[in-house]
Amino acid sequence: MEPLDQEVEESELELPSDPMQLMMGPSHPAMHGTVRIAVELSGEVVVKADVQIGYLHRGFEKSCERGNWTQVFPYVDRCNYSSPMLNNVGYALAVEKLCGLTVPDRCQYYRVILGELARMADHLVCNAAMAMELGAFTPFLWWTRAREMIYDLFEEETGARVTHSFGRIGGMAHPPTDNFKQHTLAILDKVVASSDEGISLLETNRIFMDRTMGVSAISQADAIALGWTGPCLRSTGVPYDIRKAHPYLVYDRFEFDVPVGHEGDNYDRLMVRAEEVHQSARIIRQALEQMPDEGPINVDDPRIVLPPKGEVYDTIEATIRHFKIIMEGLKVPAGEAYGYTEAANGELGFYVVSDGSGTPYRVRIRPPSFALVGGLSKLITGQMIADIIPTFGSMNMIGGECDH
Amino acid sequence: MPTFKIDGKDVPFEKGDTILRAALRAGIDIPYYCWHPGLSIAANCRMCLVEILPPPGRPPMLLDVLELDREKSAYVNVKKPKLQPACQVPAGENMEVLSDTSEHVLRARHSVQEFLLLNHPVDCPICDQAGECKLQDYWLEHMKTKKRMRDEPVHKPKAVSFGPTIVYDAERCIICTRCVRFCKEVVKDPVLTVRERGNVNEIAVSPGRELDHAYTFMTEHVCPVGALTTKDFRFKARVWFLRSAKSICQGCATGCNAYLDYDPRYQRAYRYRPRDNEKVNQHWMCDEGMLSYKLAHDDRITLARIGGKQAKLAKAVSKAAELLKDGPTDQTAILLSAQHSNEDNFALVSLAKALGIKAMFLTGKADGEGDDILRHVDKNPNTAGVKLVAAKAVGSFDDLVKGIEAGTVKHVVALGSAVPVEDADSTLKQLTTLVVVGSSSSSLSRNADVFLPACTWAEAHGVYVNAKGMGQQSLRAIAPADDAQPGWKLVADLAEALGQKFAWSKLKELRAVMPAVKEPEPEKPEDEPAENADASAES
Amino acid sequence: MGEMIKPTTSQVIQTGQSGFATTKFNELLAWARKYSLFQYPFVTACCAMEFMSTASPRYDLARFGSEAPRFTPRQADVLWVVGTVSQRQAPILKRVFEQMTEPKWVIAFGTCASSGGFYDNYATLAGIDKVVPVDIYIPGCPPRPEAVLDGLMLLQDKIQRGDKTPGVVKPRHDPAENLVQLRRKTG
Amino acid sequence: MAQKLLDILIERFGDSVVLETHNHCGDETAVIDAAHWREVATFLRDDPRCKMNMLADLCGVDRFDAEPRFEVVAHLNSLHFAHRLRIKARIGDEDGEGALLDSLVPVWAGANWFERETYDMFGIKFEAHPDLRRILLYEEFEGYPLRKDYPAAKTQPLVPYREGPDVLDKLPPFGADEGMVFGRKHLDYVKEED
Repeated sequence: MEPLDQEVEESELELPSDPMQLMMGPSHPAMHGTVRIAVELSGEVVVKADVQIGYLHRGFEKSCERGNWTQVFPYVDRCNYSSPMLNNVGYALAVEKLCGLTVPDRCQYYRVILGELARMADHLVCNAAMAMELGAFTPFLWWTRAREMIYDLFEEETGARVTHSFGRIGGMAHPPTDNFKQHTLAILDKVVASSDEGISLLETNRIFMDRTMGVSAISQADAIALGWTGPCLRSTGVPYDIRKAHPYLVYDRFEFDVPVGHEGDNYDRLMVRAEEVHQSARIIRQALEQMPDEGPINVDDPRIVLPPKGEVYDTIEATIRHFKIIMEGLKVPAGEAYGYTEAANGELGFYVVSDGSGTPYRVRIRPPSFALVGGLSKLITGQMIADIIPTFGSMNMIGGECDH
Repeated sequence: MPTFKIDGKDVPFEKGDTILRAALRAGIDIPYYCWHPGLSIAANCRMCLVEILPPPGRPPMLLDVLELDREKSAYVNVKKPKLQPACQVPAGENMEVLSDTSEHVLRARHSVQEFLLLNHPVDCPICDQAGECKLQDYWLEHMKTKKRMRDEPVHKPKAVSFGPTIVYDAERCIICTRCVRFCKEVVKDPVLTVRERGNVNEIAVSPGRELDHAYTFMTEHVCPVGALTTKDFRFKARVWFLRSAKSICQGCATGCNAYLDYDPRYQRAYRYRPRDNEKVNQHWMCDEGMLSYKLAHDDRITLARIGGKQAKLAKAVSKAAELLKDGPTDQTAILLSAQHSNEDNFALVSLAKALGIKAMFLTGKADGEGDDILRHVDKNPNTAGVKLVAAKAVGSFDDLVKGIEAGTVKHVVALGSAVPVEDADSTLKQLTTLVVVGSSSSSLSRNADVFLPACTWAEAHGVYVNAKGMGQQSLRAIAPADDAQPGWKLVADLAEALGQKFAWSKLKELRAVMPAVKEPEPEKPEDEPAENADASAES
Repeated sequence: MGEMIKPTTSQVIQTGQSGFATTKFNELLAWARKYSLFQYPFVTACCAMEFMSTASPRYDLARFGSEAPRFTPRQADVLWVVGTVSQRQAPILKRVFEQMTEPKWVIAFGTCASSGGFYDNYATLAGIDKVVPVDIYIPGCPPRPEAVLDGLMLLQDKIQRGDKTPGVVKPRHDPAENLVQLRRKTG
Repeated sequence: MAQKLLDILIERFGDSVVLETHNHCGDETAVIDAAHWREVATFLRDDPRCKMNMLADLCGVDRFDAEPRFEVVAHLNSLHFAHRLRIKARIGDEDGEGALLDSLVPVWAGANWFERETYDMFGIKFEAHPDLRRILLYEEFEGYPLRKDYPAAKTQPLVPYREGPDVLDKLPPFGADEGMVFGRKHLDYVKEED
């Protein structure tokens, strides 16, 4: 329609307006993960944002102080539920550090492979969610399909699709299945291909680029000061990856690159994740080659590893061993240790304190996304309100670990 | 103090100490089954074997043994030092003992443990001892290997009833003869004995007898494995769910130290275990006392009552206050309870002082039978304590009855739930006012105009003074049930409702003003290694 | 509880010979309702992963006419409570439920939503039925998509029958039973 | 490398500030006098030999029967030298009162939420923190859950629970014995004197 008066300048048309208060969440459709953002808007621009988390606080750390050391695994599973295996491994490594244990070679490779698979799944989910929030539904469907393949593999190995509780202190719950290697190789290409396929729809897509490039960018200095790690830190150009900086398990035996971005904006975050899927695949391929087919998975120590079930039913010795571990919990020497691994979102730390009994005295999880979301308000201030959701998506906030 | 060496560490000992005793006192752990600090030395389990180096200049005591040489796959002659039981060999000046550092000793322990488990049934899942079983602990510490025997184990009678309280399982028994020695030496009633030999031997009750003396529970307590179990605790709870609180037995005036084991999930007490105290009960308790944990739950009243009807606690307190207000103090008496702690009684006494009530009487259970081991005729845990806090002559319950009959006593504030006579209802009915602070139902609670629910000893901290005049603290185990509160708190509320404010409101403050009793004795006497040292760490 | 009685369409609609159909009005209504369930996903935690799988092509929730998510409770028929609900979240859940218009149904997706699961502590609501009434409980931590579909079908069945009693998704056969047989076979 | 860090610290501050050090499990740890908390942190960040430019983690520990009762534990990380350090400060009396520490927000911006969480869980206050609110729990919540004497199962509901027969009867009861197992820890966190 015709403007009322073409002589009048834009500025005169504008009316003075107070900033508008708006509550996003905690049950906002696009907020996967329950978080609440109290934003102050002038027009469409966010002038002030207060990110409130804790709607999924499930008392993880308190619960850990009630069972025994092994009973913590189900809880860590559910801390980062889009890559539980990485949490399993992280916690197991922390406790083993305290016990001074080293698991057999075969187990180390096994952990690496399962962990990297979980990382791929995690990145796929994160990217899928972010793309979907920008209206790109096709990649979401493709990537969920790819994730299903990984889930199937996990189901075959661990018996569970999502929450495996597969890690054990001093090893894993079961040795790899017979077809583990070939099945992994079989899905690997499909998953990577599917990831690329999805990315090809996005990376040069004009709408997508306009919506993400230069949006919610963060400088290296800020990111470091905020304690950011993982893909979000790397997207700013800092090549910091714990697998390289402080190699654990057998990561020093593989060659892989650490992808970095330069802007630290949403686009980079997505692309870094996309590239890491490739790197994970690389690591898995090498690991599958090097992994021995024979050999024990668990350390050989009756105080730590459960006996075979068959013996438990038949001989008193094995029954006693089973009882000691299950009823009293394996005894972890008194002391404290901070085990840190590179989870899908960054540094996943477990600070475990033991008083020498079978019950953890304190299990502290250092969730990567807690630090990330801590920087969210800084990120979205000055952005359009419509960019909050994709920014939030690109952080990959996982309620379980962020809210403990 | 003379010393000798264990694994190169200097260990002090007193004349007559065995190696084991000295080691335990020095905190060096030597495994043992059959030895018990309170019993004679049998040295039949062979678990505590140690290697004793010969004195300088003397040849070592060696044995010829055959050993399988795996290379030659044949048995060859080798010499081994003769190991000796640490529980039996007395420590000597400058003696050199090898325990954990001698592979002979380690192998011996491993073998002993393996033999003990040879015919042991796979019973842990259904065994009450599981979780506090020495076989389990020592397997992990000293064996750690699988079963080698592929034979069918020897089968023996299971679930044999030894008497009204004890069940015996021969397959689990390791014939340490602790129970036998206990009956013989402590109770002086040798009703148990060992029958047969080798791996078919078992404990038996002497013909025509049952295991029915006053200390049968102790046989279960001394049993290091699950062979003897009490019918009372059997299949009731799993010990790893239980926690222990340092408590004082409520059975009689001896005031035996005990652990009250309770389940925090259900807030329920499950059993008593004796707590070593050389000055009071050494390592023992009587059946009566062991069962007195039931008082924590049996016919409790946990809600306030006004004239027999349930009521809110606050309402009941104010009601009690208004009932007492109009009673002339010379016609009012207070009834102290030897069943309750010093704190409760002291609170009531100070209430009496505040109101100017002169008449004080004492109630409690009637006397029962006693013996010269532990059981006291006075079946109340705190008679001495009441006399102490009352700080003046206290009339007996009969005096109170006389007073009521004579009409000189019309109003009574009573503590406790036990009366020494069969039926006091007829007397108590004559009272104009009866305010009772008690924990369970009795003729007092039945006739109370107002009943205030007090905690049992299991639900509150309290000091009890035993017949010897020793003040001992009993710690809280379970949380107060429903409206129940510590007696002293209720009395304080009552006093406040009557317009009398006490100087104290917390337990600390109360204890500060309470007449001092002798300090609680240490749980673990210095000169005795604790049989259940691990347990004392629990609470 | 949890048993499924599948009514065939003919039970709902009797087709006569000469090309007309008769049915009861409320049955027709129920039949229409059960195949067009608009859902409000109240997604909080781990179960979201399986919820995604269920909605995605492989398991395809859409087959049951209940794919359309409505992000305002006022337009939704089914409230999917997916994941743990903390004490802090409880009031919000209650409010969302109250904003929904009748007829409305609630599905407790996963163990946490059903009972609080093993988060038996100060922070967690021990089952959403403490706050809102629940029609279908889907156990599992998280439940497999198959179980979820089973739960949805159970709900549809209940809607058809106008059955208001809550139901639990159970395994179609008793796993223990097989175990016993297995034991017998092996010896 | 990191052992050098401890030496640097001691050499710079002396034993009056660096109360004790150990490297159990290879994690170098320095216990810092609470009064110099921020000073030491700033030094560690700025000193060219340390350059601890990232605060990896900050949390509390409740040493129930120790005095002082609480430990605040910070894990520092240097992206330059790839070395790490754990620093601790001990604060608070036996009832958990007077637990006060300098905030590290001026040193590392990331400390903001970690300190809020520590306050939320332990009631440890941080001096000069921009906004010290509860972060994981709600304002109405009384007490601090991660203190050992807070009963783990004690909930504080915001909405009243529903009444009625259908509420609990329709499922198998989830009784105490079906929840978490207790009692492994034989230490009962009840103060002896009531």
